[in-house]
Amino acid sequence: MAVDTAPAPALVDERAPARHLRAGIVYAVLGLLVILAAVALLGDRTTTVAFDKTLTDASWDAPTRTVVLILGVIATAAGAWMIAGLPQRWYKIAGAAAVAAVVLALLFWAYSQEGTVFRAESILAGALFLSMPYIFGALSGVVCERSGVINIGIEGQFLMGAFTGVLVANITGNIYAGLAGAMIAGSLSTMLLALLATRFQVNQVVVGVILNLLALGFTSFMYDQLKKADGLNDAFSVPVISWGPLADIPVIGPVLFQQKLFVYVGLVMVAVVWFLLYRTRWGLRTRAVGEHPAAADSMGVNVNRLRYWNVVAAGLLAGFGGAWFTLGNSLAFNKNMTAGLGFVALAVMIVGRWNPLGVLAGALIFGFTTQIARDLSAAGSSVPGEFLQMLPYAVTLVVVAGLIGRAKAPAADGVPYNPGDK
Amino acid sequence: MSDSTATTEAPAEPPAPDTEGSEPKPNFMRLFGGYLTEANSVMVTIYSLLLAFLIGAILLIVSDEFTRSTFSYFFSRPQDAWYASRDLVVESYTSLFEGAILNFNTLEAYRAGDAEFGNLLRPLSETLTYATPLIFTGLAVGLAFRAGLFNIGAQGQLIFGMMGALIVGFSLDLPIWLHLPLAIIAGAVAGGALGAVPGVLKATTGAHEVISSIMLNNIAALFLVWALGTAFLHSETKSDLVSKPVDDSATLPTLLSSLNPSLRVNLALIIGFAVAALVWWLLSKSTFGFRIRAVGFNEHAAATAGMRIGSTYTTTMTAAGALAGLGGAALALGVSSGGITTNTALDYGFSGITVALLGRANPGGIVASALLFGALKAGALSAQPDVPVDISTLLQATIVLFIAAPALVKAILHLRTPRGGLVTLEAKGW
Amino acid sequence: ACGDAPSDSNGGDNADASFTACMVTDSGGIDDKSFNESAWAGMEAAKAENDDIEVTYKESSNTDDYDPNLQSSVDDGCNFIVGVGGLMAANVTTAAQANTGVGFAIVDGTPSDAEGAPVETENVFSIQFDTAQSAFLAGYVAASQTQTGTVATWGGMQIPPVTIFMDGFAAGIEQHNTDKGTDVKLLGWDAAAQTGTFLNSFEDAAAGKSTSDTFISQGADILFPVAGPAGIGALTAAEEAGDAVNAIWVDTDGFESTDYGSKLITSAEKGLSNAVRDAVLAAYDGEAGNGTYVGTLENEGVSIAPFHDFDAAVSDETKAELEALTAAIIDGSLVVESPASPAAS
Amino acid sequence: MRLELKGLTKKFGSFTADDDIDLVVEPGQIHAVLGENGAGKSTLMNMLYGILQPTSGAILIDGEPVSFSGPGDAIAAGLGMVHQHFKLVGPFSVADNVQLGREHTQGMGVLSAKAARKAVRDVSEQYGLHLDPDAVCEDLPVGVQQRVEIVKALSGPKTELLILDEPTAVLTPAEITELLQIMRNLAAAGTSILFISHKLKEVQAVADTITVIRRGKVVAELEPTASESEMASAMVGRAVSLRVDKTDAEPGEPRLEVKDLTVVSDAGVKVLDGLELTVHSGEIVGLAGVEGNGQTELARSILGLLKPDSGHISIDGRDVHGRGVARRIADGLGYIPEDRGRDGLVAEFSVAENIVLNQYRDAPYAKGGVVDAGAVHKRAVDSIAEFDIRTQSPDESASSLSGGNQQKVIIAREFSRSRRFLVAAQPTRGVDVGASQFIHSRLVAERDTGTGVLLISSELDEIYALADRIAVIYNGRIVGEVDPDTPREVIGRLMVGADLAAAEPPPAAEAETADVEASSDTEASTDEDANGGDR
Ligand SMILES: Nc1ncnc2c1ncn2[C@@H]1O[C@H](COP(=O)(O)OP(=O)(O)OP(=O)(O)O)[C@@H](O)[C@H]1O
Ligand SMILES: Nc1ncnc2c1ncn2[C@@H]1O[C@H](COP(=O)(O)OP(=O)(O)OP(=O)(O)O)[C@@H](O)[C@H]1O
Ligand SMILES: [Mg+2]
Ligand SMILES: [Mg+2]
Repeated sequence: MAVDTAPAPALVDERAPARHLRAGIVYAVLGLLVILAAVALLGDRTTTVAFDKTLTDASWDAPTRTVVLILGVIATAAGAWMIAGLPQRWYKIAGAAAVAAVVLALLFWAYSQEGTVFRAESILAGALFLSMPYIFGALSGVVCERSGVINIGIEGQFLMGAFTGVLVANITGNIYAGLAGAMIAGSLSTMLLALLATRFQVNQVVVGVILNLLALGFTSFMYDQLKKADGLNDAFSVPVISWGPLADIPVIGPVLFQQKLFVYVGLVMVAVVWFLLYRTRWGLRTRAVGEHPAAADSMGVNVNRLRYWNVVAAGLLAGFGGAWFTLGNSLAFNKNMTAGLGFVALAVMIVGRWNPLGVLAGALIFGFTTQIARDLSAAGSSVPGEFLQMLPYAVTLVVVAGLIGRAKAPAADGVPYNPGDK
Repeated sequence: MSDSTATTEAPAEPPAPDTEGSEPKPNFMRLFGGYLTEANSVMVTIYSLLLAFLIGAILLIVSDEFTRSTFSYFFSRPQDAWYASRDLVVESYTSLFEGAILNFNTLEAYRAGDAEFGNLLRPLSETLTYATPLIFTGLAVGLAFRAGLFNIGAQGQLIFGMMGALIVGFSLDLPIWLHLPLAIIAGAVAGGALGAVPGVLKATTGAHEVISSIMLNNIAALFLVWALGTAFLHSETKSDLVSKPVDDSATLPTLLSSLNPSLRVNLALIIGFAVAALVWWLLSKSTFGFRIRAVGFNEHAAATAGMRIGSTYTTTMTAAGALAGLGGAALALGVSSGGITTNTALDYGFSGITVALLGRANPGGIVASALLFGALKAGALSAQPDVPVDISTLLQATIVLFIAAPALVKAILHLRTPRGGLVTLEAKGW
Repeated sequence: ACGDAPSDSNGGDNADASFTACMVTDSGGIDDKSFNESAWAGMEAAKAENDDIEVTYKESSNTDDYDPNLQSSVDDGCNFIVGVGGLMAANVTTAAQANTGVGFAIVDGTPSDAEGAPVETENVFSIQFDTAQSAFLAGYVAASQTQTGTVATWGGMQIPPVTIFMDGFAAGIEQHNTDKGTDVKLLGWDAAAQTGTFLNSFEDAAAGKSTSDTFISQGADILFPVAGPAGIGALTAAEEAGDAVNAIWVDTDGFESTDYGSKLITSAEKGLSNAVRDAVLAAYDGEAGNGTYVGTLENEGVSIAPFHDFDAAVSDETKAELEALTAAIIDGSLVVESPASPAAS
Repeated sequence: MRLELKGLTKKFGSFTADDDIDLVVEPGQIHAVLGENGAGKSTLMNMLYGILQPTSGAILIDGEPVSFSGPGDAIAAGLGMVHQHFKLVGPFSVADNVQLGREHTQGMGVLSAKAARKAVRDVSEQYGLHLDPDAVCEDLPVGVQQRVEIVKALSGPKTELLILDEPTAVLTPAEITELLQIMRNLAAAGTSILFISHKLKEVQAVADTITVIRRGKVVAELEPTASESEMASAMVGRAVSLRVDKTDAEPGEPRLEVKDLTVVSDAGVKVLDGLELTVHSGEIVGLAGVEGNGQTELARSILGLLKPDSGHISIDGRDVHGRGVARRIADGLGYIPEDRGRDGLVAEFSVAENIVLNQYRDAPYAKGGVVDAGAVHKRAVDSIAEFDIRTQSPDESASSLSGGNQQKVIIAREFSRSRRFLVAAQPTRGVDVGASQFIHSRLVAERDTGTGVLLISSELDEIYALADRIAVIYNGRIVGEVDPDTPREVIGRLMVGADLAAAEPPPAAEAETADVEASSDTEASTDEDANGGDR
């Protein structure tokens, strides 16, 4: 065994695989379209970027056409570089640059309309806050699916969390007790998934769909019951946490250091889940169980027990995310108030390729585009509101098709494990 | 997510002639009793329904203020609690039954000659009416399942189908034999067009069909809101957000309205049955179905055998979209022919997922579970407010839960494992 | 529903009552914090007033449920059936024509056929509201109270019962700008173009809140959400934004019906409950027939709620102007126009 | 450690995989277990290791009865196991795979990557098993993966009994030699070893005692001095011929021409690097090489599943560029995939459906887009008879067939239509003696009808038994084309990258390799490599 039979990797830097070529053409054409449109359609407009929270008077007027042209050139160049053939390791970066340039160009264009101002701080702070439910829901999904259990019931866990959060907060008069209640409710509802998936080996997608239905029926029913009693469904709000002088830093301050608890917990959880998954014994075993349960089993890991508790723990995250809808927004519970965002969280999980950092990116894309759409609509954009509301979905579609490509789920995701199976 | 066929959990036991021969001659009662205590698929379904109704009964009792109050003095007068509960449960389930299948009051009236025969059929007609779109969306999800695709986008496809059928339905001036088929086809085409998108994206870029179809659902719903506001679609006579009505020549004829005008069930039901039969034929008899099933079970082996995976994804998703689109056409040209609104589609597409899974992705099973869902919906609608709508939702969820989890039913009731093994929904990943 | 139980509290068919009034809701349940809930409150009020009236309801999940719900209400022996929502007009009309022995009412609509053409009936009572009038006053108040010179409105969905409020609100601001030479800007609704900001949801309060936050960041200091329960999002946004931002509620007096009374300058009320109650009581007396009721400032069917906590903030001058405007509207010298007004439909 | 099995029995439903097995492993003993595919060897080991629970019987360690509820208990008791079917988590690094279940932490459950890396290095240095701890397992060639498995088994805290279930199936001859030496060293140090292999020469070389299992029962205890044919007949229960009769080839016109074929993997590695190869009609060209050197990519490129980045492939004189898989199959390309479970069969389909899997659209099986079930059934009945496929009916699902019979289904699919060129990748992997004999003679018969055959096999025995010409692939290139009478060690050296000149036979063959590998050139393989598994 002295001879290492591993073929020496012959890295090829000189040639571009075919898919690079295709992507390159798409980006180059997009870039050219931006340039053409800018030349043909953009008149003498300016785009105003303002800092409304810290530097109330500061604003920056940029000549729209010039900026858009530059961005168009960047996108075209990135595309051309891909066509010409670029080293493998630059491929992702060039692609991201091209997409970012096109998106920024559109943004500059959109905000060049009369009367619209890009209020950097409000928009970014709002976007970060809006991405929170996706982060929690998708992280819950990541923990479940990394362990090999498909969790399509995030919507239901959101509802349970949203409902119970308010209820417990009202009963105890303490918002933190409410948050804990939300987490436990989320966890209780995933416990059913955990049990059915590990012990009874039921099709996990079916269980997820059923959980959503159960949660909807249960919370709606309980909501009607609670309405009869007074003071069980009053709004509670989590305080905004301001980090003293840090909060006064322009742009960064209002965006990062003057947010509600949810934002901090969300960002911390991304880091924590990432660390747990990739740097701890639990994470190693969890990923092994989701990827190749028989391998984990053969090394003495109790697959179904780990899956069970992971799914139960994931429910805590989704439940907390559910509390965002009520406690996070200072709202009382209302029937079906999660409005399908649990499914979006599911998509964010896949966009993020089952990785907490990817989830953060996906959630931010969603939060940002949602915020932009609302801001433009409020500013009286000439684009019909419905199309603006489509923005996050359309952007996700483009990002998924253009950048993310094939996302590979953990190999054993959704496959029940029977010890003794080969 | 590639498989949802019935599989046997334990290896099939080969015939064991020596034991069989020595057994005493089986008497019918023994066999029947054995059948009843065995977790075979018929009994599991029956027990699932019974268990679900039991849980539903508990929910009903808990939710009813008055009945609940009788429990507060349970120990002094337990009979109160018992009678109140019994009456509540019996009445609630009776009214669900009456709304879905047969109304006893009407039956009495009919016997007495006060009601026509048509009145008697109304609950059934409602059940079938609500089942109709579910047959289509269930097939849309089920067909994709067979190709290993999770079509979570039937909702959007149904919405597009609705719009396609509607536009042809009101904008053309044609004789009924041409107009109606064209409008129906337009629904299928529009739904198919939307369904094709996740298929094409998956085939070309590998984009996960679950993401793209969730996104398209939202886009389609918003698109409908916008479209309904445009002058082209918006009703000329009503200011509400409602579309123009389709022409009479594009309206699906009702089947039984000659008996009674309130019998709404229309031709779409028959089309649904026919399409289900067609899908069954396609899957089990055609080369296309052969390919779909092969790709769904094992895309690697299929590719090695020369089947084109990408184009199978694309065509299957297009076909699935077309099926959901037909569901949309059934709505737009049928019960909603007076004009569609933003929530005409309800959650027919999402329910289609449950219907398909419950029907084990087999056309026959899908039709059966669509009928069950239709009955639940019709019953729930007519039983309110005595049975709160949310209780009906819970009841539905519990029924599906038990049917989907035979192992659970078996464990709760301590049933025996049947000979061929437990029939269960095979769970597979994305 | 309770057999020999010694109580009739669970709302079923009361054996003692000789008159049953039934309500068929629009999509959204009877607890939608909006039309349906107000209408149901009216039904219950009628029952409270008259022991001999029993009330019940059927919820519709969409327009397809109207017919079966109306039909089963008829089958259940209802004496008077109230359909909520203009979309149900044709269905109610058809049902009324088929069941001449039963009384009907339609809220926010008039008897019409499937194509929307008016139909003469004997047994459909029509209940409508010119809420543009109350919203007009609300807009005038808003224009008088804004500090930033910018106010905002947004809707749940672009449908007449919503846009009529927004039209009236816009007209009220316009009136203030013309009369007082101010330059108050309205965000979220362009009455001329009939375009504006809509959530496309009546439930998503979180979206309502973030939309409101956006308006606040664009300088709006008075919010006028027309979106049922989703509108609560505007109130929480105002609460979080501090003293500078306030709101105006719709449909009911928000000071009473929401938890955010201290943030509400006033409300553009629509007297739906009273109108429904009166219709049921009239029907009991056999007097409903095919009458029509249009709620206006004149008959107090629509109104502007008291200022409550803001009573001191609103100047006497403004109060006097409001009274003058009310009088002008009542005597017809001032017409608040909206494409969605009952007269227009 | 002294291990004793008493009456160990395992039933799957009514099927008895292991029936009343008695077996004793003395401390420091290397105990080989032989048996046909499906004889119950792995099942037995899995019971020992706690993966399966015995239906009845007892396991005694040092005289004490033990009961393992899972592999964790077995590991704690001092057992280590190399599994026949790799138990490696693909996306994990080598270090992570090795430490799974007994992680190196720096407290609070936080992993210590350094300690894990060091542990791998230590063990691999101690035993001379070279491994990069940071390499990702799924990217490694199977031979290296096997090494990871061995290091895993040796890394237990106190491994006293090592179970090796076909550890040599995918190793190169040199690697096998080293592994056997390691086993001897371990045994000398007191470790007991249970060793399963189909390669009888290895068993002869290393075992202290041999137990033969047939149909779940112990049928013989042999001494390592027993001859190969003694062992084979004990396994099969009858005398077996280990030879394939074949005449000299009569090569005709080129049927496959591969020119300058280059394939770059997603990771940017050239897996095929300007490969050139020609196969003529009427000859079998054996492609020898250690797995993972581009064989898979070559086969997939020929079939059209993989788009080469450059180069040309001609089949039957026509450049197939732009022709899809279906077209190539229709034009007469036959293909026996190496991974039967993944690429060969749709397990849920019936035997009949699998037999027509790549012809389902052609007459007579389909007309106008409608499958003619009658024709399919008839074809299946015929094939089942002709190829002796043991199945209860053509409608039984392929998954319920044993591995050998599954392979016969694929053979039946490929061999009963007219064909110009055939790619046979690992055609007898996981197939028992009788069936592989059958497949070999069919391949030769196929050649004799004029078909060109490319035989890809990691089994040199198989190559020697069948090939008329041998091409050796290494690192995506053909590094040598030699005659079938070339000595094994030359090919062995070519397989690990030596060039042809350097690989030429030295005057005297090395003694050590010879003791394992000296063998007659035309003897059929008895070493069924069952890496592909039974299902
Ligand atoms: N997972 C399984 N479930 C049910 N039956 C199985 C399973 N695996 C194998 N069998 C059955 O067990 C029997 C023995 O299979 P085995 O693999 O031992 O066959 P074999 O004797 O090795 O045949 P061959 O010579 O073809 O390899 C077969 O009849 C097969 O159908
Ligand atoms: N989980 C299972 N369910 C049913 N049958 C099984 C199962 N596992 C193994 N078998 C059957 O038990 C028999 C023995 O299998 P085993 O894997 O022990 O064979 P083996 O001797 O290791 O063969 P090989 O040489 O191919 O590795 C086979 O017929 C196999 O099909
Ligand atoms: Mg076998
Ligand atoms: Mg084995």
